[in-house]
Amino acid sequence: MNGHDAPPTIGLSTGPATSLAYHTGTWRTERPVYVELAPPCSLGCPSGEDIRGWLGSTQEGEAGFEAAWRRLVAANPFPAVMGRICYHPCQEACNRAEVDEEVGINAVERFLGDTALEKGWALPAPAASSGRRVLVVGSGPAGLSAAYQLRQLGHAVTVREAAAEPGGMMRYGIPAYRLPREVLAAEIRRIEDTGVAIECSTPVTSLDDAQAEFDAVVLTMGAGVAHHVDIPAGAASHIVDAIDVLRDVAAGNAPLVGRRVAVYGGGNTAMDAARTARRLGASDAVVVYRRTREQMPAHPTELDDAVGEGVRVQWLSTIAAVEGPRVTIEKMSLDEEGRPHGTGEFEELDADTVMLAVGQDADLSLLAGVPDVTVADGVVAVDPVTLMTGRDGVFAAGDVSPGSRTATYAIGRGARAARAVDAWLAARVLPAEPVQREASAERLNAWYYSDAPKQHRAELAAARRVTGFEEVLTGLDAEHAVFEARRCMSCGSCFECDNCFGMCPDDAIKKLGPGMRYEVDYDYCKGCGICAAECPCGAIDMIPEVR
Amino acid sequence: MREVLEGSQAVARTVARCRPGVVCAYPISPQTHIVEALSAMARTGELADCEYVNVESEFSAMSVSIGASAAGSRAYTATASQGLLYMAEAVFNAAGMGLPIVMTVANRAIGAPINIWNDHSDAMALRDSGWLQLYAADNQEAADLHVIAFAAAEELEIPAMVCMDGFVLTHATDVLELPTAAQVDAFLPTYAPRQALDIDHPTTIGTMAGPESFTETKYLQHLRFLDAAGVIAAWSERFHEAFGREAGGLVSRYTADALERSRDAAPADEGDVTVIAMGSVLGTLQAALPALRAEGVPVRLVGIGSYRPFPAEALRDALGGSRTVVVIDRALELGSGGVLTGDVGRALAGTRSRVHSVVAGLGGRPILEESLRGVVRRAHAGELGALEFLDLKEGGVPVPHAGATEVHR
Amino acid sequence: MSIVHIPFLQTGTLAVGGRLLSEDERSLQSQADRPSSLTKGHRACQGCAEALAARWVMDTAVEAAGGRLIVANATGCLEVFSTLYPESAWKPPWIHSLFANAAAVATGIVSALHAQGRDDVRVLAQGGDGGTVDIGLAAVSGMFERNDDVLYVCYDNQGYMNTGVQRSSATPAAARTATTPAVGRSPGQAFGQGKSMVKIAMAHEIPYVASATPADLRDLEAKVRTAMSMHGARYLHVLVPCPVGWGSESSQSIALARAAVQSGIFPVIEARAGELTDVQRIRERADVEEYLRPQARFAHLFKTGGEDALARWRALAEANIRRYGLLEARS
Amino acid sequence: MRQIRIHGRGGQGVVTAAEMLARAGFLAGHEVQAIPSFGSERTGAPVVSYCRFDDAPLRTREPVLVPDVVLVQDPTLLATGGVFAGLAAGGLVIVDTTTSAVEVRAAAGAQEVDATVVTVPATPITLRHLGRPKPAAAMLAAYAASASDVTLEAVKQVFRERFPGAVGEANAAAADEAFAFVRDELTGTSESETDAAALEAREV
Repeated sequence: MNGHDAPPTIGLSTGPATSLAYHTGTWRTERPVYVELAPPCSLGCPSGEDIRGWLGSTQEGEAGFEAAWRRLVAANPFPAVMGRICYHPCQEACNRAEVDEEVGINAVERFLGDTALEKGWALPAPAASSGRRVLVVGSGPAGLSAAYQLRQLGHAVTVREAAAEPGGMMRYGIPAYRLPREVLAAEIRRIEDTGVAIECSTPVTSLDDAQAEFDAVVLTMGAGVAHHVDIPAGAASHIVDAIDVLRDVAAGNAPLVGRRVAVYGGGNTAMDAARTARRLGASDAVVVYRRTREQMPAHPTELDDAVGEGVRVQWLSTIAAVEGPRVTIEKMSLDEEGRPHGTGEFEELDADTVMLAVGQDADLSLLAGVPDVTVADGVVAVDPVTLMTGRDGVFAAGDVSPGSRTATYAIGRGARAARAVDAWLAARVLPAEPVQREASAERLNAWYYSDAPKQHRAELAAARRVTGFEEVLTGLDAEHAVFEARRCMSCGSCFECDNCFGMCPDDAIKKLGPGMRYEVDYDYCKGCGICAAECPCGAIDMIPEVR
Repeated sequence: MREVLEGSQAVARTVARCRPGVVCAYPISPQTHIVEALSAMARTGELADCEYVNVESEFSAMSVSIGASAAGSRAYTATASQGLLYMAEAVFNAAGMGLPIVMTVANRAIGAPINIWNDHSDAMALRDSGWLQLYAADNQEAADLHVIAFAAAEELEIPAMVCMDGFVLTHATDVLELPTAAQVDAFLPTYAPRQALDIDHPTTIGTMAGPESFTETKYLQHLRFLDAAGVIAAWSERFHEAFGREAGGLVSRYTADALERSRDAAPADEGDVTVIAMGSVLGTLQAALPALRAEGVPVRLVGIGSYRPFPAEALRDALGGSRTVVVIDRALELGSGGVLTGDVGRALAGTRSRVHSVVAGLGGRPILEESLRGVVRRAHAGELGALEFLDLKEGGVPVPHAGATEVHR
Repeated sequence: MSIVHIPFLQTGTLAVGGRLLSEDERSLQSQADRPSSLTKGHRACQGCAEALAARWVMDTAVEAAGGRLIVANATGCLEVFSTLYPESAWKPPWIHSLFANAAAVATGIVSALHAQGRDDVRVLAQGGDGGTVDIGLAAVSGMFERNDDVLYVCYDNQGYMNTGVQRSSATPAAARTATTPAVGRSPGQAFGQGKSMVKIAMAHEIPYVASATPADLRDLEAKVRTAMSMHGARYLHVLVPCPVGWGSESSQSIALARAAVQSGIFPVIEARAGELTDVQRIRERADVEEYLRPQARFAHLFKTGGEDALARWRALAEANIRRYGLLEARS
Repeated sequence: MRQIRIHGRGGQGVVTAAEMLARAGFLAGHEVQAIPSFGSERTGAPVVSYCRFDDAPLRTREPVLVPDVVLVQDPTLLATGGVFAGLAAGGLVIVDTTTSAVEVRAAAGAQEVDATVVTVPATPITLRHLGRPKPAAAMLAAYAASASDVTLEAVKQVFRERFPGAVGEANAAAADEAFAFVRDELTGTSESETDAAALEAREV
């Protein structure tokens, strides 16, 4: 080697970015892995909506609305309806409550539902015909959900409804001031447009006949029969079932209830009945409930709305007797376990009508004399996975079967029944619902979410409040709906905030482009965990390297 | 044009004619007149396209020079003594990075005790810093050496110190002939660094070298340093051709009779007493020694022009086997002897020369002609010890007699 | 702050990016084609905030300079982990000379460019707290007072981490280091020592002084851009948590920077010509404990006898909050 | 070779005097060398500088040990000793003073030294012309008047070159007056120790 000709830079200088030759990934003992976890909203949604997904599409604004709606109706064909009447357990579960307050999921759902109706968006076209025919008995939320999903799967579906109009409890149990009839009708019509045949005033009276005509039958007759309690009552007493009143009102036959109405019960039906009584001319509507506010089964917003309309509630009270317009009330007290007991102390209440809203029973008349369909606890017993009754090819969902008696639950079970029927028709085994890992609040890094301008949030809250009152009839406008959707933290699912990409000290995250998310460059990732710690939505796990 | 000039002015003007891009310095005696002059020229525009940077320390002066040189500009600085030591870390660094900075060292003693006068302790302390060290015998050579220093340093990509005796040269006024701007432009190639901080060709300069590459890095630097001797000699030769006068080179030879400097002077003979020296004492030796020849003392004189790289081969050639060698040394290696003597001894290892070390002129002690003659006489008589201190005041420090000492207080 | 506040789009200004952002609202670090001036393959420790902040700073400066930036780097972790021969993790022209001289080397580069008539190339110098606040202070101060056209960036990890975690004059009170062990009557670094490089820089009345942390990328990018829009001496002081030196989890480097700011311990400020011109207000007030507890160097504060030191830390935070108005509403 | 030593105090321009003398000598055709006092002298401290003229290039860097000429810019230095030290036999001593050569010898304790002493009130003359106590030009003019190896014109020229404009002219005027004063002194119109003939003999 000639020193004069040797590069003067040996050991001193080198080319740029030559460090790429050194793979620091060998330093790693833990590796970051992108995960997709179930958000609490979806886990809490009985309808099984991909809430995070459709909120995500909504976030994109106008351009994303239809995609959002399509993601929504994949699980629930009634977004406009449910956007009004759902008690939104999703929001109770929402992790954002830990940051400020939960995302107004229900309001956005209604916005999407209304937007779809306004734009006339059609439900997806069904799959190719399977050649199989399925009967759905009853056209409530469970029935129509099952019918919709079965039709989507390519089956010919007929819905038979005993009542004159379809909708079940959505039509006959929920007053129009909460759910305008044209909204319900439009969403049902849209299901019919996919090819579902709905035959009203057509009670099904024989399961054998039905099975002879159809390849499978789904029972969704609901629980429209009022439960009765024994109350000593005089002949002149005017005692009616609340559910009948609601049904009559819905059918256009408003009954006379008088000036003073007492409603016995503490559920949502009791609230609807009391509010309906007010609308039927009662100046004094009193809810008599055995327990306390905290124990009341009615949704708190329902109670608030009722009280807001002048309904009074007598807590810790039972109706002991009714004699003409005179109602005898016994005061109750709670024991240590929270059960009410009579105190022997009585008072009187004047009521022209007493409405009983102490619960509803399943309509099981079809099953009389069908021994292989078991009834337990007043409902049809089903296999918990397949929802099939004791009789082959006969399934049940909704209020007639076990479980929560809410529309959202009914929609979810209807859809589940549809998948079960589809599997059964194809002689497939329906897998159990997968157990999903939850994106719990402690996985999140909330710091990144609280940058919303405060005045914007205040405006939004005001806009959201009025959505509870059908009287006002104001939903979110597009701007507010988008803003609200953007409050979604996308728990457990990467939403491409770029934190991992930007905050990697080792430049070891590749950004793959819009919608493509990221990829860890394991050649260089040292496994420090900053990406996981700073991921706002908890979508990165650090897992031990196994070498 | 022959003119009367202070050494510092001569150096400053010559440096300016080498067209440095950046001059950066921190004042320290006896370097000040050089940088004062350069700062003035930068202000007046006489030194065009040049940034003169005032800094807060010698360490920063060298660091600014490093940055400037790495960015592709010809960089110059000047210092002395404590200032050289204060910048020492950066001095080594500049050499390690191969940045051909040129620095004037106005040689001065190192404290304590603090002493502002001339000797070679400062530059000697940094003899292994990886810089070329070129020593000026007089102010003419001090000026000329800067042109050679830029040329050699840039060809080698090794920085160069031009060492000139503080005060004795820097503050002395002589009749000089400076290279003109046109002459320098014709002589000195444009600075074209092989590596620089270039946005169009980005490089990383100043990496860390681990045990697996450090030895090789140093070995290559060593090979380049070996090449340096030839490059220095070649530039001196070119200078002689271009300007018609002696400057630079590895060693300076002097004629046998009048002790006039001449590259053509014959080597010494075995029987000669040869005095080896470096810096301005060579002039005093030129003046002092001819009288000895009249006395019959066969004295010869050899100057060291390049201390780093040390010109062992050229020195042996000039000595021609001279048996008695006297090194007039301007720096002391405590417990050992003259610093230059060590290098001479290593160069003459295995020869039959006997090397005497005479430590002279520490801290500005005037080197008197008669004292030098005495040393040579005694060497010739075989009475000179291996190590002696010129004009050492045995038994303490008496009050010096007026006029013969530095008593200018 | 000069920071651009973007509309709330699921996340706001505090995340690196977001798929909903328009092109002009994106941080540089969110861009797939960012310069990555300090690229992969460097040998910084896991979770090194200095490596991260250096890329952020450098990328922004490179972009602001139109790709024409030269960098001078002091000795220290940043230099060692990025340039072990024959590898370099740097993309711009980059030079390392010594520990104490990055500012002076940068001055040399600037001077050379000026002499060459190049006004299209910008110069950045950088170092750790040791190279800036301690050993390099003279050169930094000299560069400041001459108002040389250099952006100097100090990555402050509060100690000599490169050499094994010894105390520097940027080490905070009570912190345990290898030379301020947590033993004796006042364990760790003594209270009342250390200096504020930000205030020192401001005292030079240079055109621009700012502090920042890796807990706020957009603020940091905005400050680098602001600095790069100006000429003369500019100083940016970036707090960079060091998992090794601080005894913290490698994943917590950004969280600790956040806690330092939100507790009031590290004021994030901007100053021009010596005048304080802006202060980043505390957004979600944190107790100093949130900052201190995850760091092993402060473990003794949470044992018996540490109460007094903890109280003094709270007082330090309170003093900053008062002095800089960190809790005042933005005007 | 002619060797000159200049005594003065820091601030009086002793270094300048040596350099200007060298320049003037160069104009007179000599090889020249000026070596200033080295060091950190502060204003008021005693300072010396040296100058050499020769026909051949000057090589030595030895301080002037045996001066042919001594210039003393401040008479108060006489008493500190050393002014006459090493003076070559028959040397010339020029003292900036308003007193006489006799008094100068007495002050220096050099009554018996083989030397020619010339006195010149260089500082008063310079103060009149320049307004500042920088008597170098007047002293060099006194030297020019006392010896033939530099000329008054050369002295005036080097000061005019170094200090263009009024300062140069003031120095030249002071030089003229000092030159005239010394010439008067040497030709017997004022007190003198020697005569022009003696000085001619000392020419280099």
